[in-house]
Amino acid sequence: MKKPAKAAKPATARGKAAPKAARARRNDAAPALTDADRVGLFQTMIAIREFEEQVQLSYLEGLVHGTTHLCNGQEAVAAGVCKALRDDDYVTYTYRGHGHCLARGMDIEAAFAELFGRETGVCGGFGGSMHLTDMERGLIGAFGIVGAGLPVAVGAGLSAQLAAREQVSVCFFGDGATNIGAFHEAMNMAQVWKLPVVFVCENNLYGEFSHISHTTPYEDLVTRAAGYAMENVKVDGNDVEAVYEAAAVAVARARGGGGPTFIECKTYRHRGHSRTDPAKYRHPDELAAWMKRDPIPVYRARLVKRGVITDRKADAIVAKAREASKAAAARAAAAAWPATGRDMAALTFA
Amino acid sequence: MKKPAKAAKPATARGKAAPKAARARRNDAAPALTDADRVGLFQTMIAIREFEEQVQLSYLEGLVHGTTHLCNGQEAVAAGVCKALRDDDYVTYTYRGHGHCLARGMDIEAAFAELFGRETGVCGGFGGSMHLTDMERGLIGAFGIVGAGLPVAVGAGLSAQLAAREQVSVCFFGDGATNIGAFHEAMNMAQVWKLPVVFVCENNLYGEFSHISHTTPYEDLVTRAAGYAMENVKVDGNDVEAVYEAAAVAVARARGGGGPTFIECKTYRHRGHSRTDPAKYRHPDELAAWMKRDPIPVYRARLVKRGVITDRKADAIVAKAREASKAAAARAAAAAWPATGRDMAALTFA
Amino acid sequence: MAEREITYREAILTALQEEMRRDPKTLIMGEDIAESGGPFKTTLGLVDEFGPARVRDTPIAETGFVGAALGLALTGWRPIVEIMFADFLGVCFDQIVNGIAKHRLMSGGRVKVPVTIRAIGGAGLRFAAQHSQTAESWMLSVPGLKIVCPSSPAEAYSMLKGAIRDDNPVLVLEHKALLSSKGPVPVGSDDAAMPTGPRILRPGKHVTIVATLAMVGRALEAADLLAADGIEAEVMDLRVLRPFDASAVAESVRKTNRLVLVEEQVAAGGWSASVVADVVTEAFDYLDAPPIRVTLPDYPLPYSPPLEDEAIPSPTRIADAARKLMRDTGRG
Amino acid sequence: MAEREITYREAILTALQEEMRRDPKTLIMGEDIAESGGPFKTTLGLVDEFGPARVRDTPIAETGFVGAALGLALTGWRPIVEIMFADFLGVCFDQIVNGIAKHRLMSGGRVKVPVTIRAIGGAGLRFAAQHSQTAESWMLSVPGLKIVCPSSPAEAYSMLKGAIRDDNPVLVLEHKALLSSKGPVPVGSDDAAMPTGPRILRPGKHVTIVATLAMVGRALEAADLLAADGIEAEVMDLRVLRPFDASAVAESVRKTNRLVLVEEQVAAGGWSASVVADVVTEAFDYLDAPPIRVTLPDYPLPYSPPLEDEAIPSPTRIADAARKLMRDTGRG
Ligand SMILES: Cc1ncc(C[n+]2csc(CCOP(=O)(O)OP(=O)(O)O)c2C)c(N)n1
Ligand SMILES: Cc1ncc(C[n+]2csc(CCOP(=O)(O)OP(=O)(O)O)c2C)c(N)n1
Ligand SMILES: [Mg+2]
Ligand SMILES: [Mg+2]
Repeated sequence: MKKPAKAAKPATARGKAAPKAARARRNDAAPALTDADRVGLFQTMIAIREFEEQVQLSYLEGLVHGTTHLCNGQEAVAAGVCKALRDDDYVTYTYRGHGHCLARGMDIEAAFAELFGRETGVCGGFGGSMHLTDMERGLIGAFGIVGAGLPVAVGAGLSAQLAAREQVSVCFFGDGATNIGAFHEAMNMAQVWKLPVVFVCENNLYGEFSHISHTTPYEDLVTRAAGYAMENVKVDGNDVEAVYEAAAVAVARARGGGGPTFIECKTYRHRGHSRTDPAKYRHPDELAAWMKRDPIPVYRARLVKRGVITDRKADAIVAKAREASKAAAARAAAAAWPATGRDMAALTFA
Repeated sequence: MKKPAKAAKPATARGKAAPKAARARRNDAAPALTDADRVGLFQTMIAIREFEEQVQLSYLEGLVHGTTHLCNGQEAVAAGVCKALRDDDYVTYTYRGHGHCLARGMDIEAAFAELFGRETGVCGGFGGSMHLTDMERGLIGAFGIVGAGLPVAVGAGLSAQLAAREQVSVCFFGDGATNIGAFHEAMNMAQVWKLPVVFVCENNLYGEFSHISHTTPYEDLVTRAAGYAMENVKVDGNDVEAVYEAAAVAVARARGGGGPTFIECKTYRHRGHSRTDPAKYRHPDELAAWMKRDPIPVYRARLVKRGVITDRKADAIVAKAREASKAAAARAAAAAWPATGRDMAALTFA
Repeated sequence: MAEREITYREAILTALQEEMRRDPKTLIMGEDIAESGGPFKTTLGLVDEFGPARVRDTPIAETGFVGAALGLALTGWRPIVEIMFADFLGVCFDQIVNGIAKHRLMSGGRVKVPVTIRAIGGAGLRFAAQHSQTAESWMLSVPGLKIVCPSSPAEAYSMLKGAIRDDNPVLVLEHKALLSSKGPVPVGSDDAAMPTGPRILRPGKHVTIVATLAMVGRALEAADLLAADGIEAEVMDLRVLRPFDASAVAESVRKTNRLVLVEEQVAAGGWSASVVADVVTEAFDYLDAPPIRVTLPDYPLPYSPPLEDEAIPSPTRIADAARKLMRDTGRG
Repeated sequence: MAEREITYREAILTALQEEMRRDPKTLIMGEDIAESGGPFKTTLGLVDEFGPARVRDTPIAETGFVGAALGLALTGWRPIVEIMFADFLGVCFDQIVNGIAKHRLMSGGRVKVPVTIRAIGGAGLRFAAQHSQTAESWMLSVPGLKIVCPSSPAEAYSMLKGAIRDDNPVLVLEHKALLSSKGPVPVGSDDAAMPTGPRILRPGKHVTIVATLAMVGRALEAADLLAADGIEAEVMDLRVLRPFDASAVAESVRKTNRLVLVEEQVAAGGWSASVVADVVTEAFDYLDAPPIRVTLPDYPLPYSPPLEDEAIPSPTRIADAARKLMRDTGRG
């Protein structure tokens, strides 16, 4: 009897497309951020936060239908990862996807209009909050079924590998999603085929209402990646620059033919799972501790301290974003409903 | 940014049934085998081998319908693991399940009759080769869908944990099955709930016709287990005593409340995947090397050398098993077909 | 036993509680069902009474825990699983259709599979295409599976109790738009047989309207509209989708000679087609005109309120279908 | 283009080869399909011509590679996936019904999903309950999905070509009992439109018999039996299961006034029920008697030869149904 295994080196797979071996930029450091980049990261986080604050207000006005899943508290993940991407990269995400879409530059009026179910919505009102899609920005799909986006991201990664344009495919998903079969199949395929896929797990400690300890044998999800002998890294998901750095390394590895990476971002959602959830299952102390680590004020303080931004400038960014969200929501709310009585055949089939 | 993870200690899960902490016989050695046990292991392997040789003959006579998946070469796994079990333990297995059933004591005439589609079959002719079931022997199901038996074994393990009779649930599956989602969900649940489940992976290096290197990022599947922080062990699956020892340790751990274990048995099937497969995808040298390690002659030689058994006795065991298989097959072939024209409602619903 | 006015949600909870008290071999598994009582609060408080071993939060792993239910059932338990949205039946489909439903016959009838699968489905709440399906059409053809669908608190209560006691796999399809609806329920009842066929909710002689789940209420509303025109509709709740038996509908049609079917699924492959096919066989000479099916249109359900509303059969559309039938048969 | 007599298996292979030559954005994925050519040898040799990047062996991970097909399709590829046995559609069901089929409409019609799913199904080979399903009934109700089912080499060839070129998700259900059947195929044909409806294979005036896949051959055999009795059966191959359109069947019924349907699925929730429902709507006054459906019985398929044979519709059962219809309508 031999010793129990801890992890293993990947075996060389036969019959797969040849990796672009030339530039294996594997352990390179991330390209350094300029101060302008830093302000950009701050702006992105603010844009997401203000968008969702407005969603919440619009919700109370009855403009948002069904349910919504806000990402307050997790903005640093979307902002940091998307900063490391090119325009022609592909992204999949979930019902909790507003942040990812905005970080990729989705037009906020079209986003609001979609949440409001209007004709001018980014999906013409057909998708709603859980299904924002925007192909022009590589936003290839929001998946309402937990885990379902991961195999799709693997397909986009395979597409990128075959096209040899050094694109990268990123998928965002939660801690809970690492328990479902689709996660496993996707991780395995990406690793066997050495695909340029970056798996970004936003570990916010909860599924809907259940703590990770109910559903997963440990709290550090990088352990999952060890099971595929996949490169992996654990990062403070509330530190936007740390997220960016981890993502930049992973993205460079993927572009260089070095295969997939699993990034675990430790983070927390400030609100409940969805609009009807008061999140009583969380201890107030836990919430309070995480609120102190809110990625936005933390980063703002850091930028101010480092002299990258003044308080006045920061306030102006917030005010501008708030105003933009408010104005966009107002325009979206004034937009027409989608026409009824249409023949939907052309929308169903191409 | 922190270091990449290799593996992790399981976190304590909340809200699960309390493990029977009293007797954590975790790292105990396996109960030592007596010479009688050794002869028994040999007999079991022979019984399986001779059964399947007869299946092959019967096949050529047109008695076996559809397809069959033989386990020649892998007998040591079924024999070794089942030796470590109690009568009231539960077992799930696959379309390649003749060995597991026989090692648990399934009546060979009823097994033949099932393969022949006769009324006297262990499932009345309804199941066939891929679906041998025998509840009285804890043989709760053969699954034709790859991976499907694993969650079922987890359920039986949960059943055992709740019943607190210290039963154990074992599931047998192949290397290829570790790529499907059901595997992942089952492994995770068993580990979170610390269930008495033993996962026995028969790594015979191939799915149907594809080598493991096409489908899995490494060849040592114990790495999979590391991804769940699950106890695991790699063992020579062609060494029946090594398999027994590994299984006995895992079974004792499970009975004592110590949770699940993943056992990787390195083995090889002598024949093709199923009856129509000439297995041309394997290099003749590879096959030859493994044929030299055929678990049956290897063990026989060892037993003879140690004086546990004489050549004459061994020959007699083989002859007896061959005769028994032949006779059982003949009786099965003489049995009636299941009656047609019946109302099947009572067979469909209880 | 006492008749109480409770919600559909409470009816489900009460049935679970009563059956779990009655039989210590019952247990329930699902996502966020223990301390949190489930996203639709149909299991609220059960964990306090029965403990976390029998009211069990699962990982997000429907294949895993539905498959585990089969293992539990084969080894003496009577598991109940909750599928949070019926749409998610897709991720554990194999375990249901190839595993749970077939295990008994494949064993030659030698095993029992007492598994209850509760799935909460249905449209109308602006949950869009992946969270609004009742999804029964996927499984109408699955031999070995029983499917029931409660349209009222009393039905939710008795069907669930019957399903739990049944020794076979039963899918209980609940409707999320009904969860807060109220009605009289005979709580504490020990009589909990599975329904064997449709129930007539409103007798009538001119046209038979058959519906399930949330469409039952709309069919009753349509009957009110029709009554104003002097048309007496007989409204039937189909209740049982598997094993499928339309003979009670045929019987009603022998009286009314007209048939409208209201289905919250698309027309192709839905139960209404099977009802029509069977009624045509059994009551061919009694049909005065072709039955009309009022169903979802043939595209995935859109999110936007006007688009969703347009898609779901309304009382007006149902009444219009009945009126058309009256006209087509020269009674309009 | 040249008409050649080849097998259904070769027809599939030829279609794949021609379309993969034609469009470099096509690729095929599945289990053991590359060097080994697939368990049913429908991809034999493709890897030699197109290489392992475009003819790709996958892990046993149907959810994984079917989901990957969606990702490929959304980013400019035209993926084909092979599901080794149609029964395994159950393990990737979610990706098909909630993902692939809905993605376009959920995007407001802004994306295209050119995915072809080939699944090899069907009974008759003693493969028992988990390896014998054609399984189309699971998906008849799935909006956004197209389903076609070839009954001959020529159909296998042209449907598959049409499916690959189609910009939408198409499930091509092939039948394993037909793989070695031979027929003329217009190989090298550049005309590869998807079929739009049924095809009449044998004209007749007394009764319409509609079938799919392996049942088409049996329907034709039944027609021979009937001809001996002077009954002229019109045999139609339904061909397209989604989008569902029974109007061509209704047209035939307007001529024959009698309808028999032969389906290798159980009756409940199957396509034959949908055909009956639609034909009743469209041709009510032309039906002289209720249509008869000859289907699988309502239990999972048994392994034993006599039990399997008993379950599958036979030419005799089909002919008997037609004769009964003749008698019921006073022409027997
Ligand atoms: C297959 C499936 N099962 C269950 C659900 C219901 N559900 C939606 S979100 C969610 C929790 C997901 O948790 P996690 O992956 O951690 O993501 P988070 O919501 O925390 O971002 C659940 C159970 C679903 N959408 N899909
Ligand atoms: C979900 C599913 N996909 C594909 C198959 C077809 N199939 C049957 S056995 C097999 C290979 C399994 O390989 P492995 O798990 O290594 O077991 P082995 O046959 O080597 O014992 C495949 C692909 C199946 N039965 N189920
Ligand atoms: Mg989470
Ligand atoms: Mg194998």
